[in-house]
Formats: sequence, structure tokens, C-alpha cells
Amino acid sequence: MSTSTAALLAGLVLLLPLLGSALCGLLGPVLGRRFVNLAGTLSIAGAFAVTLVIFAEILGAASGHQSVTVTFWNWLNLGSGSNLNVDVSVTLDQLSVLMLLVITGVGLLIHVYSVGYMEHDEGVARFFSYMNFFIFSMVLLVLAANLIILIIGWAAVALSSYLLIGFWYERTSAVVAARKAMITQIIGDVALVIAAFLLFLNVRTVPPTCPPNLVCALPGVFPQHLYTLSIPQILTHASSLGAGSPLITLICILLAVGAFAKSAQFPLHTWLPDAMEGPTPVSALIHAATMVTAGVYLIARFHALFDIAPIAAGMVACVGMGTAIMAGFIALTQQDIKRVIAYSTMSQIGLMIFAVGIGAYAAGMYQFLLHAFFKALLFLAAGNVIHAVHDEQDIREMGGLQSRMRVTAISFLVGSLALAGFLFAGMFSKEDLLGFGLLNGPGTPALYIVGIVVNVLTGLYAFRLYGKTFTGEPRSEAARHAHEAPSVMLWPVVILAGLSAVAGWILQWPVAFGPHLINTFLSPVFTSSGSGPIAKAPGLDLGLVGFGIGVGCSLVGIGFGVFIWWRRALNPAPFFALPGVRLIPQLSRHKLYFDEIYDWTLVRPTRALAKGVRKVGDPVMDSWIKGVSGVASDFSAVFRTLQSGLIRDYASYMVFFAVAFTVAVMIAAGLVK
Amino acid sequence: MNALMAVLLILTAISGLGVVFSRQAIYSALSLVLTVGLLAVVFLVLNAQFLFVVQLIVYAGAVVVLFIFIIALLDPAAEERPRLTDPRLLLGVLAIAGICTAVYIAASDGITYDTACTTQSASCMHAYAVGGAADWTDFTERPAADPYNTFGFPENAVNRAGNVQTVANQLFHTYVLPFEITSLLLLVAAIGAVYLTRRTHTGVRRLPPAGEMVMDGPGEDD
Amino acid sequence: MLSQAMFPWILLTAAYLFSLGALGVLIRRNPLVVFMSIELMLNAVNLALVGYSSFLSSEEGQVFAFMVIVVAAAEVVVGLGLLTRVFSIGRELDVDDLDELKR
Amino acid sequence: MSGLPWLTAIIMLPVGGAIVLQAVPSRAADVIKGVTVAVAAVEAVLVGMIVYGVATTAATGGGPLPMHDVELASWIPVIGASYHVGVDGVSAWILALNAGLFLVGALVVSRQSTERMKLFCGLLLLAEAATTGVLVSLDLLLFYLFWEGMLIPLYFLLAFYGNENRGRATLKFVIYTVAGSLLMLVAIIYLHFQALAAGHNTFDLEVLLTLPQPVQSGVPLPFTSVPTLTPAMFAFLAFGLAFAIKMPIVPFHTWLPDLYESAPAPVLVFFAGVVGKMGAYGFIRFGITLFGGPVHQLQPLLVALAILSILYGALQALSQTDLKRIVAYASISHLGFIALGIFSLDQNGINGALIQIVNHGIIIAGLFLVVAMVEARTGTRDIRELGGLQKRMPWLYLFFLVITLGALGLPGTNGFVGEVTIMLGAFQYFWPLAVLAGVGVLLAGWYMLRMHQGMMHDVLRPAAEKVSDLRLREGLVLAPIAALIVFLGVYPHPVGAVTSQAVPAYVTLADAHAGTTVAAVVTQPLTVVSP
Repeated sequence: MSTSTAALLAGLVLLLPLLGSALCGLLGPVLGRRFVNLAGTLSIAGAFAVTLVIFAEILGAASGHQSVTVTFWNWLNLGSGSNLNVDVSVTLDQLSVLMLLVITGVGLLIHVYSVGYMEHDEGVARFFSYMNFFIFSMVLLVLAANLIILIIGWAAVALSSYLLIGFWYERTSAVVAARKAMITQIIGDVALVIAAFLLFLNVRTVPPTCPPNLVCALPGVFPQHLYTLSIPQILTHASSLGAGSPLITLICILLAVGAFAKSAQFPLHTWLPDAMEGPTPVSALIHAATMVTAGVYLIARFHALFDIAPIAAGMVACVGMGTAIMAGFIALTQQDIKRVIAYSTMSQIGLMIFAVGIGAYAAGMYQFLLHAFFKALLFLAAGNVIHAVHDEQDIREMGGLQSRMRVTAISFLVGSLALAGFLFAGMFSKEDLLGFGLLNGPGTPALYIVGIVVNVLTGLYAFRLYGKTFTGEPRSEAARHAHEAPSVMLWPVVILAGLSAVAGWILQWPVAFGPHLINTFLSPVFTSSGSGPIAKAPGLDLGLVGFGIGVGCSLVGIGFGVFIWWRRALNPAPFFALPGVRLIPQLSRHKLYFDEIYDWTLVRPTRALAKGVRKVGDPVMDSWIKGVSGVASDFSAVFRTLQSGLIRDYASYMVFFAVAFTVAVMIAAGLVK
Repeated sequence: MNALMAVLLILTAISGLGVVFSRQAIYSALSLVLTVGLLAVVFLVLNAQFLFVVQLIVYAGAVVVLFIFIIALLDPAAEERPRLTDPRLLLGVLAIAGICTAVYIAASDGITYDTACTTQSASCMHAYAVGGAADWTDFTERPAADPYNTFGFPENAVNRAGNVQTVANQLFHTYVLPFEITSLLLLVAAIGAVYLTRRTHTGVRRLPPAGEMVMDGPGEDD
Repeated sequence: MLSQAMFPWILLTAAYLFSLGALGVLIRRNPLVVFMSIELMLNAVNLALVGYSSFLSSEEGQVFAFMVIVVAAAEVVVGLGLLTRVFSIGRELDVDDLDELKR
Repeated sequence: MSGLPWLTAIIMLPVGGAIVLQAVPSRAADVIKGVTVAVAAVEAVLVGMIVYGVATTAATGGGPLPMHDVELASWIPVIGASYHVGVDGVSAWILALNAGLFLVGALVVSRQSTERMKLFCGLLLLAEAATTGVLVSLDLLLFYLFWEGMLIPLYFLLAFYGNENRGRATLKFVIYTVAGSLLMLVAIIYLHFQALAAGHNTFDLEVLLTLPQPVQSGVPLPFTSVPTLTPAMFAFLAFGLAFAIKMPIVPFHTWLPDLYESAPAPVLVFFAGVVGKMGAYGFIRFGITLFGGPVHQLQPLLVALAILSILYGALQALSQTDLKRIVAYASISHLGFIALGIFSLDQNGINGALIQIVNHGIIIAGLFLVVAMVEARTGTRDIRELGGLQKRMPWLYLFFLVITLGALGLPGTNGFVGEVTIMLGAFQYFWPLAVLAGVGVLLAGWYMLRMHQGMMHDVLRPAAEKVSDLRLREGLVLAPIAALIVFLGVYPHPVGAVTSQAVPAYVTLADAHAGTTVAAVVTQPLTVVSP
């Protein structure tokens, strides 16, 4: 692919959604719903078409020439003294094009779905404007070839997420959720910025040879400092940071904090469930398929750094797996259909983070791809359900929808199986990445064992959700009168269901475990830095064992789920009513009290501090000038009495001082001895 | 002449007291007439004939008449005598004493007119500036060392043209611009007097109150 | 001919008249008399000017004295105009009554 | 841009405009507005040409600072004061900001129906002349003249046209400012005598900068051996106090919230946008160049105050309920960032500070305009009484959103550019500073969203029931501001290219006068690589 072609294609894929956003936002209110629907979806369709072209170009490019970096314009250049020089540049390579395919492809389906979902909402122009802007920002994020540009995309994504969470701005809960999401994202942004500083100041052309003293760090002393924020350059020279050094560990931890904020990983995960306040297509696109996986992308993109920072990578793996099991545990007791799916998202992304943490980058991206299909499917199907029961999201008010919404129910079942990891998409990607867990990661195979527990939990909550929503008797009037969604909302669901069902089989034909096409496709990206993936892939034999264990555990979870909530053959309630055990569902129901803990340890103290500062701050700060003015006013109290307002008094002072002055001058001149 | 001058000065001093200390304003005015008249004579003796006339016309003829006219118009009440304990009286008397003493010391020391000073010492500064570079030496025969040599214009200086002509020469040549400006001053004063004494209905005009400045609301037309 | 020894006395008289006028300004409450005192001060200055002029054989002093007379005339016109104005808005003829500076 | 006295032209043009205004009858309000806007517009065009010249040509000044368009004439020869003006990369964009915001101010005035329009417009133009003068003068006495001259029209603008609390607030402001600047005058005279001792009868900054720094005797602080309390140190403190009050840096800020609360919107636009930046500008132009030694000695204290400003302003903004006060404290927090950039004494930091001066000027003007527009419609500035305005005012919402994002420093808006460069500079000086600044950024997100959402979102409150959206002319004022916030966020190159032209000279001067070698600068231990 030539540079000019790449520039054209990248420019198009960036500009089309941006144009759609501007058209919808500025002209939409004037030109009406039809225009908005067309402009909003066609722009994404165009972007998807361009993405396909890029994909074809990259597939057709000669080996070693598949990655192209294009510079558009200079962002900021502060000259030689400060060395800060940032270009607006983008990279097209296998990793970014894979992301692009999901973003624009799944995005297109969700946009089409939104046409139906938002049919009765008067803010549809705004909605499509925001959605298109999101696609633009996400594309910018994955294409960015410069850390600053990546951070800009990173923040633009957060912005569109904020706007869409708070889309129904008249709901207080939505407003608060939007703010929470945004502020969490800012924490991530700051971490990323500081990581960028460290990279900027420390990346060199050669590994440091000077002894560890201060002089080494000074600008200009050692000319091999690169002072670059360009991602390709950083990756190329990553080794100069020193493998395993505290510096690289710190950089990777900061990058990971940014990733955690975006991907809703512990401890920055609390915003994601609240983000379900946004319209359901938003949850499907942003909070399931694309944005929340940006953290995975980030770590995968900076694989060259994480490869040489085992401590940070291990931490990432632990956090990922920890979040996975925590979210799975919480998902078990939630009553809001979207929140259950949100926690499952968190859990699945935890697995992706785990994968990239142990160095199985391709496995992580594989999970990202398949997860995008089935999670978007679940959300859209849930959207159909919510639509059908008149904006009711509580699964206690549902039930029995299987017979009333057959297509949606079947799609949801496919999605649930894919999520749980049996037969469909999830089976391949999850067992693939867990297989890596058998041989890699800190404390091997401790995290693997946790992973298979997550498998069990996933099956449990997936079928709890399906059972409570679709089976049994309707538990409310709305559920009783529910009917199937219109076709514009069904087709995307059906397509996604189809993708979830077959994608894994196609990509991994004919063996359900072991190497897959994604791995082959992405391997140039993850080896080009020279360090290569450090994760050891399990052989076919070990892979088969792992696959068996994984699918078995999924089946255990699914089985229990089916028995308890679908067939209702088991009732776990008496067990959880036992004195010691009672605590467990309570913890789960209250999301492990994270919101409360943060509220009491961070939000309230800050508010109290702010209030205190407001009360005492300025008076205290004023005291110094009050002291000065106090002295001055004491003086003035004396002299004020002279200001009688009488002309004759003023004349007297004048005369007095005139005479005094005259006499003084004469004395000074020596005339009066 | 010296005796005449002495008498004139003493009379001036006494009539000045009358201006300040009369209880009735009309007596003050009359004392003022006397004072300015006496001063006019002093001017005459000092060989300033032009000023003698001007003093009489302007002061006795115009200013004091104006004063008396206003007194008649406003009819001010008699004032009580200032109390001796009034600090202003004390201050004023001290001022008189101080200034007079200062001037006496200065004058008798020769500071004010010591043309003999040739160095730029502090006590000679003034004299040096006034007389050191005088260029009228062509019609005066006094030796530079004796500042007390002459008093008054040398005969040949005044008699060459006469006092009025000499002053007029200065006024219309050297100082023609200040002179014209005085006419402007008088014009302004006349206009000011007319403006001040015109009749108005609204009393004293005041500035409008400071208005708060806010963005105008959406309903207003703009 | 006037003796040169008279010159200090002329100056002294001028100083005396000047400070006497100042005293008048200080102690009199009738603004008319205050004005007269100011006239007295101006005259005192004129006396000094003419004295110097005569003693130093220079006409400049007289020219300045003339200017002073003009200024004095202008000042009287405006000052008395002000006084009638103050009086016409119902104020007393008392400088102590004019204390707006303090308000 | 050489040949003609452009800088004199941009100082005198508003003065001339103010004089011309006096010939217009007070009743012809439209003519008065028209003349004012026209003068401000012509001024903006002239300044634009000058900035373009600075950006595209090499410096012609020949002095220690890379100056353009220099004019030098004797002013008061007896004391060696000169009329020396010039523009360089440090002042060019601030000059442009100045002209732009005065134009915005004039446009907003043109929407005012107020008494005494003529006086208002005249004072506005005089204020513009004074701020322009401050930005171009290179003679300390001339600078001081404009610095104080700035206060006079501002005082009348604030004292005549503010709201009911203006009296106290204005008085407080004047007392603070005058107290600070009088000490500065003393310091200026001190510098003059220093120059006299070295054989130069001058107040000229560029001459003063070339003088060798005399070794000064002074008292060392406890536990140190370097004589710290030197005359130069006191002179710097005098300058610094004046600048710190004007900026303001905590704890010299208490005049600001009261004043902003009482000031009228068009005045606030340029007061907050430009006048507040004069302190920062002064620190760069005079503070660090003339007093490199003291600045380096006091650097820990100065950055500590900057951080204090950031956090203190942010916390205050978080708990205030009056919109204007929120913006005022937010402004203090942002100015803390600028101070942090300057006192990092690093090229990135100072460049960032200059970029941030321009960007924050744009943002704060937008914020105050939005607040004024909302207040004019709803009659309240209390955030608790507002809500749901987005429903009634979608256009205002759009512009306000962009401005809010700029204020919270979202990457991709102009607020980010300055902040990130400043943080980089601070990071290079002492890395925990960047972390603390990061906390400030986080709090900024919190309080800006609190304000934005409190006004725009949630259910419609009674106060907002009957409001209408922006009218065209209001939109035409806000739209360029919003557009600039985005444009300078994605393409800050023009600003950075101009500032980075001049900054190296300033840093060199600061370091040279500090008498410190590069090796003595504290660096963060994090760059140490231990295998």
C-alpha cells in the first residue's frame, strides 16, 4: 500500500463519520428524521466500505509492507530546545484494521438497529450525531501513530461515551452516571499523559550505557535521546528503556491504569454498570463491543513495552482475571437486564486483559473480535426486550417472552451460549486464551484455575438471565402483551447471531482449539518489534486438555443455570439463607460495596474538603492584607480628624506647611543660624 | 522720599489690619480701598507710573466697587470677633511673624539682591540668577561690587522713553503672548460669571446614577 | 531719590501684608472678606514685584505685576459670581457652612 | 512589517478612537457602538498582521531578546527613560488575544442597552490601549506607566457599570493592585540605580539584561550558605508581588472572586481573558529574565504556590454555587497551571504557559459570556436554581459544551495543549508536580462537569422555564470562540511556532543570571535507569 493511498483511505475512514456527525448534529434538527437516519447510517456504511478496502489492501500487501504510517500535519513543534515535536499521523496495520473492521462493521449494524430503536425519540439527530462522533473518535484512537493523537482519540471516545450515557439528560441518574464515567476516564487520561512524559524523556536510540547517575537523564548531554512520542518509534526503541527496569514497570503500570479506566477494570470499574443509563444501542456499541475494549487494544499496541516489563504485565494479568471473577460474581444477582450484561462485559474484558497481560496478544484480540459479536447481539436483543416491555429493564418484571418474541429469544439464546462458551463464539476465544493461561502468567496455573471458575460463573449468570427473561410465566402486564420488534431492529440482531454462531468455526476450521486465523493475521504486528510474543502456546495435546476442561466447566455452569432458572428444578434459596452463607448474595447484590467505599473514601472527603476550603479559605488568605490594612487604618484614624471639611482648616494646614517649609529651607541654606 | 515711603508703608500696614479685622464687611471693603490706594502711591514713588494708574482704575475703580456692590446686594451680617484662643488666629500670627522674620533676615543679609556674588554658593544662588548676568550695564554706572549703589531707575533708562512706554514695550514685544492669554483669561472669567449667575429651574445638575450593566434579555428588541 | 536702605522695608511690608491676608483667610468666615484678604495677598505680591523692578532697574517686574492685577480681576469676577450663586440657592454666607468636602 | 511604527499605531489607534468618540453625540448610540467595534476590528487586523510578521520573519531587534518591529526614541533624557517598544514570540499571541477579546468585548457592548454608552466605549478603548502598551513596552518606566494606566479605565469600568456589590469589590481590587505595583516602582528605581552604577543612565530592559550581574552581599537563609536575601531578591519579590497579585496566585487572589462576581460581562471578557494574564506575562518578560538568580533560588516556593493555586482554586470551584464564582475560581486554578509552567523554568513549561495564556483567555471569555447569557435569560446565577437548559437552548448547549471541554482540558481542545506542555515542563523539573497537576486536572473535570451539567441537564427548573435560545448575534460571538477552542486543539502549531521562537532566549537569560550550570538543576530520579 502506497503512502498516498493510505493517506486517502485513512482520511476517508476518519472523515466520513465526522461528516455524518456534523450533518446530523447541525442539519438534522432542520431536515428531519429521514435525513438523520440516512446520513447517520450511510456515513458509517461508507466507513465500513473504506475499511474493507483497507483490509483488502493490507491482505494484498507484501509481507513486511503491511504497516504504513502517514503524517497529515504537524501538531506542535516547540523547537530544538524543548524537543517536543508532535505530528498528526496514523498507522494502518493488521491490528488497527482488525479494530476498524469491528468498529465500523458492528457499528454499522448497531446504527441500523438504532434507526428502529430511536424511532420515537425526539433527540434522534443528536443521537446519531453523537454516535457518528463516537465512531470517528474510536477510529482516531486505533489509527493514531502518535501518543498525543492516541490520547486525543482516547479522550474523544470518553467524550462521546459521556454524551451518550447522559443522552437522556433529564434523568438525574443518567447525568450522574455520565459524570462518573467522564471523571473515571480523566484518571486514565492523566495516567496516560504521565506515561507519555516518561516515554518522551527516556526513549533513546541505543540502550543506556552510562552509569545510573543524574547526568544521564539531562537533555542534550547524551544525544541518543530520541524525544519522540511517535508510537512506531517508541516500539522500535522500547528496549532502550531497559528490560525489567523500574522505569519500564512504571510506564507500563501507568499505561495499564489508562487501559483499566477505559476497559472498566478493577479498581476503575464502577462507572460501567451505571453507564447503562444510556440508550441500549449505545451500550451495545460503546460499552460492550468497542470502547471498553480500547484498553485491550492499548496494551496490545504497546506489546513491546509490556513484553519487557514482566512485573507490570503480571499485574495486568492479575487485575484482568480478578475483575473477570469479581464481575461474574456480581452479575449473578443483578436484576437489571442491562446491568447483568454490563457485568458480563466487564468479566469478559477482564479475560481479554488477562490474555494481553500474559502476552497472548492475539488471543486477546481474538476474544475482542468474537466478544464484539455476541455482546452486541446480547445488548441489541435486550434492547428489543426492553422495547417490547415498554422500557422496563427489571428482569423480575419479565418472563415468558420466549413464545412472544421468538426470533429475539433464539438470538439471545445463541448469544448466551456464545457468552457461556459452548458451541458458539465464546468457546473458541475463551478456551484459546485460557489455554495460554496454562503455561503463562504469574503463579501459573493459579490464574488458570480462577479462569475456569469464571467459566462456570459465566454459564450460571448467562442462563439465569435467559431463564428469568424468556422462560416461565410473564410476571407483568407489559411482558404479557409483548410482541416482536420491527424488522429494522431484528435484522442486525439476526446477523450478529449468525456471526456469533459461525465466526469461530470459520476462523478456526477445522480444529476447535489451537492456532486460528487471527493469530496468523496479527503475528507480524506482535513479532515485528523483535521481542516477539513471550507467551508460550500450548501444544495440541495440552490444548485439547485445556479445551476439554474449559468447555466442561462452561457446561457445568450452563447446566446449573438451566436447572435453576429455566427448568426450575433446583432452588438454591434455602442454601443461601444459611447464616454464614447469607453474606455471599448480599455482597454480590451490593456490587461488593465498591460504590459505597469510593463514596466514603474519595467523593465525600473531597466534597467536605472543598466545603471547608470555601468556608475558611478566603478569610484566611485575606488575613495578610487585613493586617496591612489594619495598620494603615489605625494611622488614618489619627489623621482623619484633620479632615474637617472646613475650607479654613485646609487653608490653615497650607499656611502652616508653607511657613514651615520656608523656614526649613532657610535653615537648610544656612541663613538662620 | 524716604520719609514719604516710610509713612506710606506704615499707613498701608495699618489699613491692611482694617481689612482683616473689621467686623462689618463694608468696613473691610473701605479699608481695602485705602490699602490699594496707598499701594498705588507706593508704586508711583517706586517710579512705576503705569501701574499706579492701573492699580487705581482696576482696584479702586472696579474690584472694590464690585465688592461693595455685592455687599449691598447680599447684606451680610456682622461677624463676631475671632476669639483669641482660636488656633487659626495663633497660627496666622505666627505665620506673619515667621514670614516677616524670614524676609527681614533675608533682605538684610543681602541674599535677595547681592549681585556681587560670583560663586554659586547656596546663599548667593538667588542673587546670581537675578543679577549676575544682567545686561543693562550699558545704562547704569554702578560698580558691580556695590549692590546698594542705586535704587530706582537710572535717569537715562526711564527718560529715554518714559515708564509707560517702557512697560508697553515689554508687554507688546517680549511678553505679547502672555498678555494675549490674559485677555483669554478675562474672557473665560466673564463667560464663567455669566454662566454662574444665570437663572436655572432645576437647581444643581447632578450626574445620572451609575446604571448596572447587564446583557439585555431575550425579549428586548435590538 | 529713594535710598537703597528702604528696599528691605518694602519687602518687609510686602511680606507683612501677604501674611496678614493669609491670616484673614484663616480667621474670617465671611467669604467676601476672605476674598478681600486674598486681594490683599495679591497686592502684597505686586508690591514686592514692583519693588524689585524698581531696585533692579528692570521692567519685567512691572509686567508681571500687571498680569497679577489681571488675574486678580478675573478671580474677583468668578469668585463673586460663585458667591451670589451659593447665596441664591439659600446658603448662608459662611465658609464653615460650605463643607461638602467632608460629606 | 518593518519601516512603519506599527506598534505605536496599535497603541494610539484605540486612544484616537476614544477621542473621536467624544465628538459623537451621546444620543447616537448606534454610531458610538459602530465606531467602537470598527476601531477594535481595525486594531485586530493590525495586530494580526504584526503577529503574522513575527511568525514569518526573523527577529530584527538585535538585543538580548528576539524582538521585532522595534521602535526606540528618547523619552525623558534626564533620567534615561526611553520609548522602547517591540514585539516577540512571547508577546505576539497575547497581543492577538488582547485585540481579539477587546473586539469580542466591543461586540458584546454593542448588544448592551445601557446608559452612558459613550463613556463605556471610550474607557474600553483606553483600556485596550493600555494593555497593548503593557505588552509591547521594553522600557521599565514605560511599562510601569502602562501597567498603572491600565488600572484607570478598568477602575471606572468596574466602578460605574458593575452590579450592586461593585463598590467593595472594586476598592479591594484597586488596593491590592496598587499596593503591589508601588513596590514594583521601587524595584524599578533600584534597577535604574544599578544601571547607573554600571555607567548606564537607563530604564531599558534590553540594556539592563546586558549588564553584568554584580555580586551582591546578602544574608543567607537558615541552613544555607548562599546569600539569599540580597537586594536583587527583594527587587524580585517586589516585581513578583505585583505580578502575583495581578495574575493572581494564591494567596494573593482574594480580590478576584468578588470582582468577577460584580463586574459586567463585556468587561469580564477582556479582564479575565487578558488583564489577568498580564501578571503571567510580566513574570516571563521581566521576572525570570532580570532576576534569574532569585527565581532559581525561590523556585521550590514558587512552584509550590502554583500547585497551591491549582488545587485551591479547584476545590473552591467545586463547592461554590454562584456561576461567576465557580468560573472565577476555575480561572485561579488554570492560572496556577500557567504559573507552574513559568516557574518550571523549562522551555516546555514556558512555551506551555504562553500557549495556555492564549487558550485560557479564549476559554474564560467564552465561559463568562455563557454565564452572562444565561443570567440575562433566567435572572439567576445560582447553580441550584438552574437545570435542564439544554432542552430550551440547544445552540447554547453546543457552544457551552465545547467551552466546558476546553476548560477541563480535554485532549483535542486547546485547553489540553497548554496543560500537557506545562505538565511536561513541571515533570522535567520535579516529577511529583505533574502528578499534583494531574489531580488538578481531575478536579477540573469534576467542577466543570458539575457546573455544565448543573446548568444544562436534569429536569427543567422553574427559572429556566421560559428562556429562549441564542439569537443570531449572540451565536456569532460564541461560535468563533468555540471554533477556536477546537481549532487550536487540533492544530496548535501556529501558536507554538511563534512562542518557541522566543522562549529559548528567555530560558538562557534565566539560567545565565542564575549563575547555575545545567548540571545543578534538579532532575527527577525517575529517569535513572538501574539495570
